Amino acid sequence: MTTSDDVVVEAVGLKRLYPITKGILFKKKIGEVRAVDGIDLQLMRGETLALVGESGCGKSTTGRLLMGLEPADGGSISVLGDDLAKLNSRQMRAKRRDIQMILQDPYTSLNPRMNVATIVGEPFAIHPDALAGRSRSEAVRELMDRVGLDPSMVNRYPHQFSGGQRQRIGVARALALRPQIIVADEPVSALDVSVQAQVMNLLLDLQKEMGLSYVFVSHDLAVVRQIADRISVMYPGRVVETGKAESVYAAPAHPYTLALLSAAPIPDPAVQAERERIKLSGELPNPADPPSGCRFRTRCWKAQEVCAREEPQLVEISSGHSVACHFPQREDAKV
Amino acid sequence: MSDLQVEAQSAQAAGPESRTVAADAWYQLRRNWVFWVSVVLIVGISAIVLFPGLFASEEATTSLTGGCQLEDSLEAPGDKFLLGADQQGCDVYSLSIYSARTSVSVGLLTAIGTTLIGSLLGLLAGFYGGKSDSVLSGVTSIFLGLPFVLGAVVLLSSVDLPDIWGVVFALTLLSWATAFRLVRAKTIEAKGQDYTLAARALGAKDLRIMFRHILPNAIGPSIVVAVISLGIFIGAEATLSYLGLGIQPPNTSWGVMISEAQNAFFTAPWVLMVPAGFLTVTVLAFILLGETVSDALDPKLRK
Amino acid sequence: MRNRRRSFVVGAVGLAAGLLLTACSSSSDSSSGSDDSAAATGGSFSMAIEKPQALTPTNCYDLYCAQVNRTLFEGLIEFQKSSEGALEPVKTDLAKDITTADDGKTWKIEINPGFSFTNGEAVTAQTFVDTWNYAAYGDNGQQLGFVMGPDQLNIVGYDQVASNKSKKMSGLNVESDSVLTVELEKPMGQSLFYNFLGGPQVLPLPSTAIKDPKAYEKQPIGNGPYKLEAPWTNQGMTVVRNDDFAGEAGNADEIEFKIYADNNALWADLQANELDVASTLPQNALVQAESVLGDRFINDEGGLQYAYYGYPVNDPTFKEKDVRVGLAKAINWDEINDKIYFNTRTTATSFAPDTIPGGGKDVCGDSCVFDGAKAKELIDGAGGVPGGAVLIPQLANETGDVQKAICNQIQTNTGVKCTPQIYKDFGELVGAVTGDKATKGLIYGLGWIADNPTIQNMITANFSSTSPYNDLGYDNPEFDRLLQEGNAATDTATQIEKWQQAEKVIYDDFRAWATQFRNNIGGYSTRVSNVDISPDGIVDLSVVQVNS
Amino acid sequence: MGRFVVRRLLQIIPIFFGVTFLVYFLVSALGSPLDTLSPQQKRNPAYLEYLTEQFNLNDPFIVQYFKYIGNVFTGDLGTTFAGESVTEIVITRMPVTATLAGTALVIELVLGIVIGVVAARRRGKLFDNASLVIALIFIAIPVFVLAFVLQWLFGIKLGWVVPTGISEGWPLSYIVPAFVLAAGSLAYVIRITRQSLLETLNTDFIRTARAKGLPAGTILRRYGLRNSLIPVVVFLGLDIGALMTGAVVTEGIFNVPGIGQQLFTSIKQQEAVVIVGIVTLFVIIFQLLNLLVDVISAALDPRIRYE
Amino acid sequence: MAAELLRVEDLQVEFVTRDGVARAVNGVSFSVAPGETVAVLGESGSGKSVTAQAIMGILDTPPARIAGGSIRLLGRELVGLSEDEYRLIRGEQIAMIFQDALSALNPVASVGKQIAEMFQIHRGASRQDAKDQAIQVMTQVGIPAAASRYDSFPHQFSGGMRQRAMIAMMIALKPKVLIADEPTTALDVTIQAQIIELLQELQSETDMGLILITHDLGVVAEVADHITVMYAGRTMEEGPVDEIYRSTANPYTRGLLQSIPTIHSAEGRLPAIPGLPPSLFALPEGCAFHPRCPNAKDRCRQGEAPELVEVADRHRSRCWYAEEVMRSDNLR
Repeated sequence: MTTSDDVVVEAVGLKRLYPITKGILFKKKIGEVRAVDGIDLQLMRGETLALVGESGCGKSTTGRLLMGLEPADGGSISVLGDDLAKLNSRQMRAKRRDIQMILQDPYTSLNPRMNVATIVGEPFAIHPDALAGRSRSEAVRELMDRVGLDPSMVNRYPHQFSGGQRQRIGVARALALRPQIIVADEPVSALDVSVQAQVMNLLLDLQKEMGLSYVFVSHDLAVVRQIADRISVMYPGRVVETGKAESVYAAPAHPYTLALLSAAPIPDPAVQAERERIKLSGELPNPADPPSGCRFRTRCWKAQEVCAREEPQLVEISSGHSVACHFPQREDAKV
Repeated sequence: MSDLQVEAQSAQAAGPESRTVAADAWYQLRRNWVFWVSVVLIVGISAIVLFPGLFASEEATTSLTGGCQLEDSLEAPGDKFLLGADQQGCDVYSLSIYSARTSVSVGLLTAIGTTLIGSLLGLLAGFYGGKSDSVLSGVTSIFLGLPFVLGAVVLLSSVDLPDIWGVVFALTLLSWATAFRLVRAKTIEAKGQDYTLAARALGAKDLRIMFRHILPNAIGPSIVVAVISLGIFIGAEATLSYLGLGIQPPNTSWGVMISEAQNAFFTAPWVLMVPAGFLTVTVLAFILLGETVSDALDPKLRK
Repeated sequence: MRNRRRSFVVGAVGLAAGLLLTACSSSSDSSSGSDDSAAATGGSFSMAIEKPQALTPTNCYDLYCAQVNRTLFEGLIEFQKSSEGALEPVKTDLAKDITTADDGKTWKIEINPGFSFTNGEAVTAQTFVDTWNYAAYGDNGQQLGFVMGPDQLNIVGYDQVASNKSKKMSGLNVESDSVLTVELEKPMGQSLFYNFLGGPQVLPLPSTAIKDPKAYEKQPIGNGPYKLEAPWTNQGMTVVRNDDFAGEAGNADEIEFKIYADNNALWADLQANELDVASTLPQNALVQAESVLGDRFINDEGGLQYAYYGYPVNDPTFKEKDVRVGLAKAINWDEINDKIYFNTRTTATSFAPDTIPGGGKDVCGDSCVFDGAKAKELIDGAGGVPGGAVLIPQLANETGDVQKAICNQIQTNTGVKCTPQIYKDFGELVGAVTGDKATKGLIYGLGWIADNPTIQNMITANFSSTSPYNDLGYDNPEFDRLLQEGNAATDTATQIEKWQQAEKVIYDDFRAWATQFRNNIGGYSTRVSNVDISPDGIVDLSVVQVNS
Repeated sequence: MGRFVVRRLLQIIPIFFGVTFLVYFLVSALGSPLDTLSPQQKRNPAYLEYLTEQFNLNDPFIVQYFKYIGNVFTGDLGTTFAGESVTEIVITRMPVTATLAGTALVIELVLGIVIGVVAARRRGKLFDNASLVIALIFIAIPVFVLAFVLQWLFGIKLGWVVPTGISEGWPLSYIVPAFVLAAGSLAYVIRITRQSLLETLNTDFIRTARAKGLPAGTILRRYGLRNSLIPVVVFLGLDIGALMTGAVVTEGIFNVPGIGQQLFTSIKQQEAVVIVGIVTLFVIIFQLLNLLVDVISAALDPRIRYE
Repeated sequence: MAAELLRVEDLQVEFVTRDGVARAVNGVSFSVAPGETVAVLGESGSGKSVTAQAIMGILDTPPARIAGGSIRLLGRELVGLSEDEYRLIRGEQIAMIFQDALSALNPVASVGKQIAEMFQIHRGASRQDAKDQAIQVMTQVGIPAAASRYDSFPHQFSGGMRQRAMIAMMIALKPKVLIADEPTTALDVTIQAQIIELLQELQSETDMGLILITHDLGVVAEVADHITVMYAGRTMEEGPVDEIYRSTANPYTRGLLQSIPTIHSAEGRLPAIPGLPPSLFALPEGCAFHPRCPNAKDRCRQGEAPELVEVADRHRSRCWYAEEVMRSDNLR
């Protein structure tokens, strides 16, 4: 197992609250959306941590908090040993060379007015020392090559590429500064299935070659399965289950994880026909007004009176596998 | 956009020949006769503005060199004066040609001024939001709340600026708010786009994000609007001249000519109709250009 | 139209400003040549006016209220054309006698009984005393109260009232219901005193006007041939015949005054026969007025206004008289009159038109005769115009046609560069010639609207060395002396002669010359006849006949 | 919504102060109103003193401004030199301008939307291009030229209407000036309607409506128009402000005794108090109209929720 | 399976654009029987949505037009029907739900009214009557407190509820055939499952035919009876769902199936289909899929495209080597 020296990102008690204001002349806060409500994360060198959950659960916000793109309202984040909150803006910029991001929508994440050379070369414009003696166009061509794009296409504009190619451009841009950590926010969810696999393979290859650590944000447990070493399942603002991937897939302990796995369709009619699937009723609670106690209780078939009263805390149920539930699933649950 | 279009487009996107927005627009414009009419007109007007000597003789516009004899007052169009003479006996055609520069300059300078000021402030307000946005937007409401003619009257009577600069100043001050709103809205839109987020993730400074990423994406519509306003401003100058507030003699502009021509409108309509014609055609050319270009550029309307 | 008083001049052909002090012209003027002997009465017609600032006579500062008040009020003096065509002040039906026993220091005014306001209140001596005290009282804020004060009537005790120290001028006394006496600070000749009594600001006001001026202003009550039956509005007002009027009654039953903000609108209505009488026309109508209206176009010479140009004394540009005369001779006023004004002005050869007693003579002579070649010769002979360029002033609200034409002619004929120079308002223009930073090469030009029909009034303000309005800085002791001698003369003929001599002095110096007199122009519809504009710009509406 | 309205009303306050201060400042920069008096008027020291008192001319500028504003809050917009109440001028003239602007608005609305809809349905065809060019010609012709030409044509040449004034009442006396007033904005209404309708017709919910089997007319009215009218309403709301100022020229030429004509006269006479008074009023009306536009937009589009 | 409800035969849809004519749909055939679910599968740009819109008669014409083939609904030919006639069929006999319910619902009309409209326009129901029926349908599709949500607007609904409302609107008149165009793509997994279940329930209640347009092979596996796989406007393979999954006879289908990650698949790389779908304006010679095909041989690269050949009962594939592919080891 990894030692604590190998922790590249650590978040403790992370919070992000968006105030809800009201008022005629002077706005006063009447409440808040608790987008991220006290979560702990650890990312080890070279591993992939997947943040999984449905839209609105706070997983993307967490990604942006880790990137320092939004200020945390509570808790701390340390990236390679530096507390993000304590960095000034110059240091923060320097930190960008260590931690980078791949965004979900390949159509909006590339500036339509810039050609590929400019987009992929922009990191070097911002951090000229990252060129390390190469010319910028050399560096850009290298990156293009590495992500599987024809370097001769550097003068084209984003709209001249397909979704998968655009996502590769986004990956190239993120790699330019040779970061150690990449936060990938739903990198393949906007892509067609066939292309999805191409991009996932690219990410896997890159990780192997460059020893990258990924925080992989996704709603799709099937995709996550391919890449994750560890998984944290989120339910509005909270991590409800976290553990090694094999362990979570093999023995999901939280009813929500169970339901997510169960809802994921399996492209095999034979298997589908036999599966006993758990269908959750209702929808995600409003994060501005979460249910008392366990937030999942409103949709949980196991919910009892204690769930409304007491919020369950993450409890380790096996090595490295924790769950926040009053009635965790037993080992033998099958999906 | 319908899925149908997405399908058609993504199918195209795969091919190397897929087009830029500009290329698409150009394709559409190429087949639009209105666009070509406006282009031809603008080329003609530009030639008149830059080289009036090619079209008319300056001598016919001043009494120092033999033009403008009072005895020719209100001479009808004919051999001596192609499009007639005005009350002072000046050749209306030559005068219109030599007035073009002032009128177009007012339009051009005002369009540039409003776009620069409006865009810059709009960019700042949209990007930084919060207090600076509230203050700037408040100031904008004040200017938008100030009726145009009134504002111009008050400004032009209280600010003593020479010739066309006064008019340009007043028009700019009263019109920058439109560009401001447009750019601000576009900035807010662009600011929320992922590519801006990506730039921030790379550690780009605010200035870089504003000018390299947001501005190029936010300025488009305001440039189209600037083309349209260029025409509108030329017309506005004429209105101010009509109210006796615009360009002052000895400078001359179409507005000044029209204003002076009112005297003889019913008996010598050419004195009014010729500069009014030049003015109308010029204004129309710019508006048509702006309208057709903006129509062609609007992806939401594309089939 | 506040500042138009002297500035109508050069370009403005729009509604001329108020000829106030001569507001009433003769209602008994039989010389106006009404050819239908069977004077038709009855009917109604409309007349165009601009919106008056106020109708209350003591606030009546423009031609339009003067025109309306002409129908609503009967004063003490009105003007009539003499046999020579000059305007002279004469007593109205209301005034029985106006006399002085001490060479003009104290005046006794006796009025005829039987006149009353349309609300029934009788017009008595007390009425006049109250009205005039009211007008003079500072806090009442009446614009024309100054007529009782210095340089004007100069009634004893005015200062006290104007400064709110007293409510009553000690020089005004009621002798009886029909007699009042007026004591002046300085003696005044009869014709001048009569002239002052001809203005609307001395018209009688009923007591309600003084008690509630605001309500009164909305619907003034007068003592004239017509009365206002409803409050006036922004669209205008309608007056109907006052059947109780003791004087000569008006012809029409009803007169509607339509308010126009823009003369062009007025012209449009006149052409469409929607408007019956107009005593002004917009510039753009002049060119076609005659062809459109035919003999219904009024274009009468002899308006009591002149335009002039002058050379500021302290400007070395105009040191040489040959330069001054040369520039004057370079301008063809007849042609300007023809092409720019369409013959609605008359080229002037003196400062007084022939409608003023002693006016209409050629005082200028050769200097005012256009001769381009001679002009150039004179200027070149004098070594050219220092600086080589001159400026012609133009007020911001003028169209500038004349200035352009003048400059074109100066440039064509003499080669001296000439540019119109625009001034925001009257004050700025005066500043440009009188201040320390006087503009070099500026040919000063304004105009004058007569306060009363005398040569003295036409030349004193602009050229007397003691006048605060002598912007040119003209200072010739000879001129001052002749003017004073004329003022003091008791005999009218001597008086006129002295004034004419003074006028001649100005032309000899050629510091200034009158360029044009403004004609009174207007028109009327096919529905009315016997429309005539008096030299002071007022139409006598009582005699207008509505065609049946 | 109620809160929103209150907040917007409160927002008008700083704008009101901003604009009035700006205008008052600029007008004051013109110099003392007494400067515009002719020398003969200045002969009356009592009158000058009265004016000085009346307009607080001896006070520092800022004091003058607040005294003026103080009066404005009591409904007193000041008086003219002749002592006429500006408030009264406004009250008597406003209905005329409102009628004129209202008529213009109706012309814009009806012609603009009808032509805009037809142009959208025939996008790129002759009607579309022709309506564009013709509408834009109306923008391009200076309003006073158009006014003269139409006045001459309908008032004098054809004699269908009285060339000027409002003697024939509504609608005969208002129709030509209202058209002149509306002409400039008409093109915008056409363009916005057309553009917005085209956008709407390209949206997914129109396709849904077709899939539902709704008749084409119903789709256009219930789905297309209702959704496209929002930008039109926003434009028209702002345009009322423009119409009222546009009235300065139009009312002058057609001799319509409205507020614009008063302004025309006051501008010529540099009567500062009237100008400031009317601008103040326009600003308030303009702001209230903006508010109204927001409220109407919210009514048309339930997605817009203020506060 | 009883009689056919809908039969699409050799459907051809062209897009006439300035770049030339694109065959968005090129000879697609399939049929739907009562209670049957036919899945039309393919990547973006494969022509599946165009097929759906062609069936509904809501293609944007121009630039699209039906260039050939026939669409028969209960034996009645729909191609060439006038707009007025077609309109009466839409919503009544055949209806369609869309991917993004938020943009597919009129934002300014209340959800309830948009549903009630169906009864008013097609059935001439009174306002009140339509409302009652609409509320009933809303309840039927599982919108809680339907009566009180009748006046709510689409933006006030959650994603799942909006899709339910959409379904309610489209099944209101109990159409014979319902086309669902990517009905769950925009939704979260747990909601997806709810919607799929709802569609299945409705189908079993009314015995309607369901055409499911999707790119999600997982969903297909769950609900479809019959599959049509499209690529570049053509049917690549079609057949009963089990047959397709068990013995794939087309390399494209196989590529798709293999590239899908599942919760049961192993960690690490998946065999992805290399390359990109071709432009419809520049289809490769020969088999359109050959540039991406691992099995491509010379024959595939030139000459005629392969025909759709029957490889088993009701199972057809467009591949020169269909039998070979079928025989080779299947992934699952």
